[in-house]
Amino acid sequence: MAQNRDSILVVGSGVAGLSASMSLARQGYNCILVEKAGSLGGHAAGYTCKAINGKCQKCGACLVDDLLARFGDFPEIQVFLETRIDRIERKKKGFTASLNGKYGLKDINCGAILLATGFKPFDPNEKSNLCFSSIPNMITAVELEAMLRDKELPYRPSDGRQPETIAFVQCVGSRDPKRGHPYCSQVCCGYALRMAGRLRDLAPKTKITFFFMDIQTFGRSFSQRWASLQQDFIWINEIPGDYFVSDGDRVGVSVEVEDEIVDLSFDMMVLSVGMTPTDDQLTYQQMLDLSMSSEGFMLPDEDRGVFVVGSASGPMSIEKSITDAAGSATRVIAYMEGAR
Amino acid sequence: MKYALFLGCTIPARSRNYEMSSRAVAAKLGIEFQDQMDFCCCGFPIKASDEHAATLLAARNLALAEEMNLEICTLCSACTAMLAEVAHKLRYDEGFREEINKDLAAIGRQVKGTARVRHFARILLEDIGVENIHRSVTVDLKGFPVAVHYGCHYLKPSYIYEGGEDPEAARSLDALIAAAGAKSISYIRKKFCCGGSVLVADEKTALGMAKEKLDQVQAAGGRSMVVVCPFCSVMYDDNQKSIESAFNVSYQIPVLYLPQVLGLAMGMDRKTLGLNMNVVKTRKITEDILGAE
Amino acid sequence: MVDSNLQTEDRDVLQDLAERYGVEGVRSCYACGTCAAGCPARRVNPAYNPRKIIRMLVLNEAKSLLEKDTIWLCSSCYTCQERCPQGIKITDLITALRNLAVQQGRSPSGVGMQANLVRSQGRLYALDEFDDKKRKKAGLPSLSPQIEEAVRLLKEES
Amino acid sequence: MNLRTIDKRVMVLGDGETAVRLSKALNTSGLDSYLLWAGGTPPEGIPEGIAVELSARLVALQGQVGDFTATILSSDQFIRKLAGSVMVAFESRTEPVFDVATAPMHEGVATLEDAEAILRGERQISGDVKTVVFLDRLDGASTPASSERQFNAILSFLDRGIKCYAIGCQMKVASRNLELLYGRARDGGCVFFKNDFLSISFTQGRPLIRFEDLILHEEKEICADMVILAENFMPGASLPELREILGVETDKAGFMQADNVLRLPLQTNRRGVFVVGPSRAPVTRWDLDQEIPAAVSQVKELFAWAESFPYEEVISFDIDACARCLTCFRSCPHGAIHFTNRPNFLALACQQCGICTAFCPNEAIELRDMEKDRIKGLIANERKGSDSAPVVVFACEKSGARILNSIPSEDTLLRRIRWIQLPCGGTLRTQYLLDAIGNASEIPERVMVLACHEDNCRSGMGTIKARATVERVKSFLDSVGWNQTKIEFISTASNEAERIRKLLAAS
Repeated sequence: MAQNRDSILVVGSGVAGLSASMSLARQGYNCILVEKAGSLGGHAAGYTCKAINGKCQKCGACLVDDLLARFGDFPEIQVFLETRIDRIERKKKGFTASLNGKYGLKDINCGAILLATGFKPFDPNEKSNLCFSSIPNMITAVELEAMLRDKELPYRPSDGRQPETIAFVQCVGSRDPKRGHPYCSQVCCGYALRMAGRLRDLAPKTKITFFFMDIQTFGRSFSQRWASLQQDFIWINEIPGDYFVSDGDRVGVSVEVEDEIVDLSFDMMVLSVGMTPTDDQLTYQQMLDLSMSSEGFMLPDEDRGVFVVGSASGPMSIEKSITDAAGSATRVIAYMEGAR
Repeated sequence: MKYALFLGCTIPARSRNYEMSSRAVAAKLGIEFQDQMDFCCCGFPIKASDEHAATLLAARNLALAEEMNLEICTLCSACTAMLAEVAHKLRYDEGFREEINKDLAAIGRQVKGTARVRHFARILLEDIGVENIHRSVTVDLKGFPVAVHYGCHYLKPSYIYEGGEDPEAARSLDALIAAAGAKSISYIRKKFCCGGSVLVADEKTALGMAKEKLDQVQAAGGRSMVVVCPFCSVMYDDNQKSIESAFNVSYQIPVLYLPQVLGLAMGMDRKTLGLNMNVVKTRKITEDILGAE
Repeated sequence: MVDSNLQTEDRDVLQDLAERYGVEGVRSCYACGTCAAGCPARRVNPAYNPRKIIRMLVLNEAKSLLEKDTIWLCSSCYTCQERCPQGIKITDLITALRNLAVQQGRSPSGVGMQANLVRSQGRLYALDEFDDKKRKKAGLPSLSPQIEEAVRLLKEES
Repeated sequence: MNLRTIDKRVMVLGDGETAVRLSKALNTSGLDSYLLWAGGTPPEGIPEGIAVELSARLVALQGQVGDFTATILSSDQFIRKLAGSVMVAFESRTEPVFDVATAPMHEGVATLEDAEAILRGERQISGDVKTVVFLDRLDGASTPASSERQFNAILSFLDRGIKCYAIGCQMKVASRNLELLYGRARDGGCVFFKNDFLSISFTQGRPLIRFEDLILHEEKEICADMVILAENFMPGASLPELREILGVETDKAGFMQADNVLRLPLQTNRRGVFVVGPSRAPVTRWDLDQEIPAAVSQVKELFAWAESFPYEEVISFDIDACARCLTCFRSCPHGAIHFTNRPNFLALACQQCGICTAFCPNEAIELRDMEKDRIKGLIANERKGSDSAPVVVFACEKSGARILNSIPSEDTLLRRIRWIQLPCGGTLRTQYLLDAIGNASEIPERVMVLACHEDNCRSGMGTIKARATVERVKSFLDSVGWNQTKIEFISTASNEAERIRKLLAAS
């Protein structure tokens, strides 16, 4: 039944791209899934499980494995790995996209385009007062994810030692209109709190401090858990100003606490980096004549067959990306039916 | 390479060592300074009480530079920021330019908005280059440990300095110091302000701010400080004794102007560089580097 | 009846600052604390705190802010302004507040003295003969003792 | 391919905007929907072609996806309706957050809902209102959904030239454009205070709020014309009853989707029963805009799946061994066992977790490919000499098995283990563990059960069941003095390969 219809081009194979293409395939549409990396799964494939003492914390990271496990069953989805899109041309009906990658050059026709190009974790070098590149034991939360996933314990880049005191700094690159990020990234409080819980589970003596503005809801049982979280960790409702190397290899900060400026230092510091537009965004905006949302992400042009799904459209959790992907499938199909 | 040298108020009266060493180093590197007797105060000292008046003074200086058809080279960071800020506004804000020109008309001048302002250190780095400076070095400073102090207005507010460097990760002075063969040490609070601007309102706070930095320089093993602004020099050099007695500490850290260090590396003598005018004695440094004269 | 201790102003100073000095967006402060944490003056003297200054403006307490004289403790280093995620021009704001204070006759004596010197001679320090002699000795060119044209410019202005 | 004929009508349950929008979206996408409307007057904006039952209440739901039979009490009459899917789309209930509201309500105190009614012009403000104070939760646990309502109300009040203050503990802005909305409220002149403590009194008939400004560290007080209390989103009033009728799990707060990521986005434990919008969780406008079309996709995908589902049964049932004890009916997490005078297994509802097979006291139920004998064979599967594996692993296909499957076949680790994949940890039977110890050619050093982390079981209770089975066997073995084999229960997830490798290598 699918043969007579145009295919749908899905760009990006993270949670949103995988979910959207499967949703479309299940509803009888052929998809061409293009991924620039060498494997499917996007960012989430690199995240750690955040269960604490055998209890799931609903981070959703393992959902990408679940999606990948089910992904094998779809002949309707044609996958191009290590492939980029050089050009997209609008035709009288649909589009022609020029693919360039592992399988050489190839022009494909499609009836609609779903951009699921995801996000870029905020690069802390952009916020230079963090002195990210000159402080060895300051890492991003993305790096911590990989550490926990691959090594199960945190270690200090400078000497491989396990840190006894760790500080998380929230809102790094989020809620930052000056740098073009006038939004809460929605996921950072969730992943930071969950990873902090996991760290304490793995190494109970670890002392963890949070620098934060407002803790954003994560998960539904937040109201029940907030009280105990306040006892588990040290909470400083401030964002530090200066960041520096202290005592040779520790991370020092100057911060206002109780109406006084103090210097605090930690074995390791984790920056809870937010979600920002990908480097490719501008290319796609130009290729498809798309405008930008007030939060700085791509806006779709659904009347003309271009859809933006998942975190390519703005910060979004794994959970919301899956919902968004399903919702987009409905809109894409409505468009395809209308165009037919 | 010719620039209109803007000395401002403080340097010609109180920091002749800075002026002497700058002129000497500039001459050595083939930089020609055109003096302009009619430059007035940059405007900075009056900005706090009347920003418009300050702006007018800056604009008048810029008008003179435009007439000379030369870029302004500043030595004082406060002058740099004051002039650059107004130059920036004049260049991009037409309404502002018209308004200023109305006032300037009273003295028969006008600005086009083409004036450019750069600090001497930046000219050294950008127009002469680290390589050329290094080539002029004749005396081995043997990696003498120096604590570089950028100060504030040399870098900030960053938006007025087009193509300037990131104030949170400034490298220019470190690069110049390295080119001279000295070693720029790293120390905590390197980005902190000297406190000079607070002196007029609250001496204790101002001295406390300078102390913060001297403490860190001392802790990090800095044997001298290098500055590019007479106000910073006032705080660290002229006031070092006051800080020592007010807070019961002891530093005796010589504070040199950047061109003084460069001049030493280029083989210039103490007199040429005005090193005897620095308040904290610099003799020990020059002996260490040059041997007893 | 006074509605609250939050409303002490008849005039909206924030609007004034925006119109006359172009300092906008003060209300957008969400009090993250970055400004105060990195402030070198605040570290030494807790009486000064850029976040509190913004807070007082947001709470419409400009009057008591100007009375407190703490605005004069800012060293104009721009650290806060460079770092503020909301892009509030904090240092420029302080300058504007200082101008307002001066108009109300409130400023440290040195500030007025500096301004008067500049207004009367076009420079902060008049270069008298004594200076000139010293400059000559150091091989430096002599400069005009004062700049009449600048004096005239500021007279016309005020 | 055999295609089933399934009923593709969608029954939407609701009492407000969500249900109306959802019905329309389903219709636009070519699905028949009808609305069980809780109210007595028909909703506005329902297009022709969507049937609406007024004053309707679901009292029973039988069957499975593509073939549900609903018993409905509609305007005092029982009616039966058929549907292929059921979507719960009630609005949430709101509850003021402060005690002061339940005390004799002062006329200067209103709830956010009251304030919204005033703004819509449905209610009059008494007197001249110049200053209002919004009070949010002070325990830090408010939601983006409630922030959104509060910001919108603030903006409307500001538009009317009313001075606004807002006091709360944590400002929740984790939703699309919410930070920008918060910024507009601030820029528009609303002053926000953060605190977890305040006091309200009434002077000269007006509310007076006292608290500390935590930035200035000064005591502040505001005498307002009106105090507006934020409201918590609570599960809709009909949900507790509906939960029993539908047999679906709820989260801790009672919202009708268990906090289980494997149910995302809108599914429940009962296949074909969906939950959308404020019945599922507190949602912002953006969330709802995502969920409505997502619901359409989800149900269409499910129908397509159901149509192509093969006729063969996956459960085999030995009626002679059945004691009619109802254990299977009670233990099925998916509502897939319908009990008349014997259990009937609903093939389309069954998610093949095998929990019923493990619970059945008479071992009357078998899951295809998981028959006892087959598993016993796998356990006993003899290997010769040094190839004999010292570790036997039972691994759930969602977690442990995914890790084991990802180990390359040349890895020497695999030589040390023999493993059996389970469709769910809950399938584990006591007998399997005993067989692993007793019937193997050589007694293994360790027997490990790798199931999903608690609360991450697709079937809700599989992990708990597996853990209990392991504990029971362990205590039994302790009582008989067997200590030659270490038996462990380990919970894990598919992305914990490193941890599981370490555990396996440690033996």
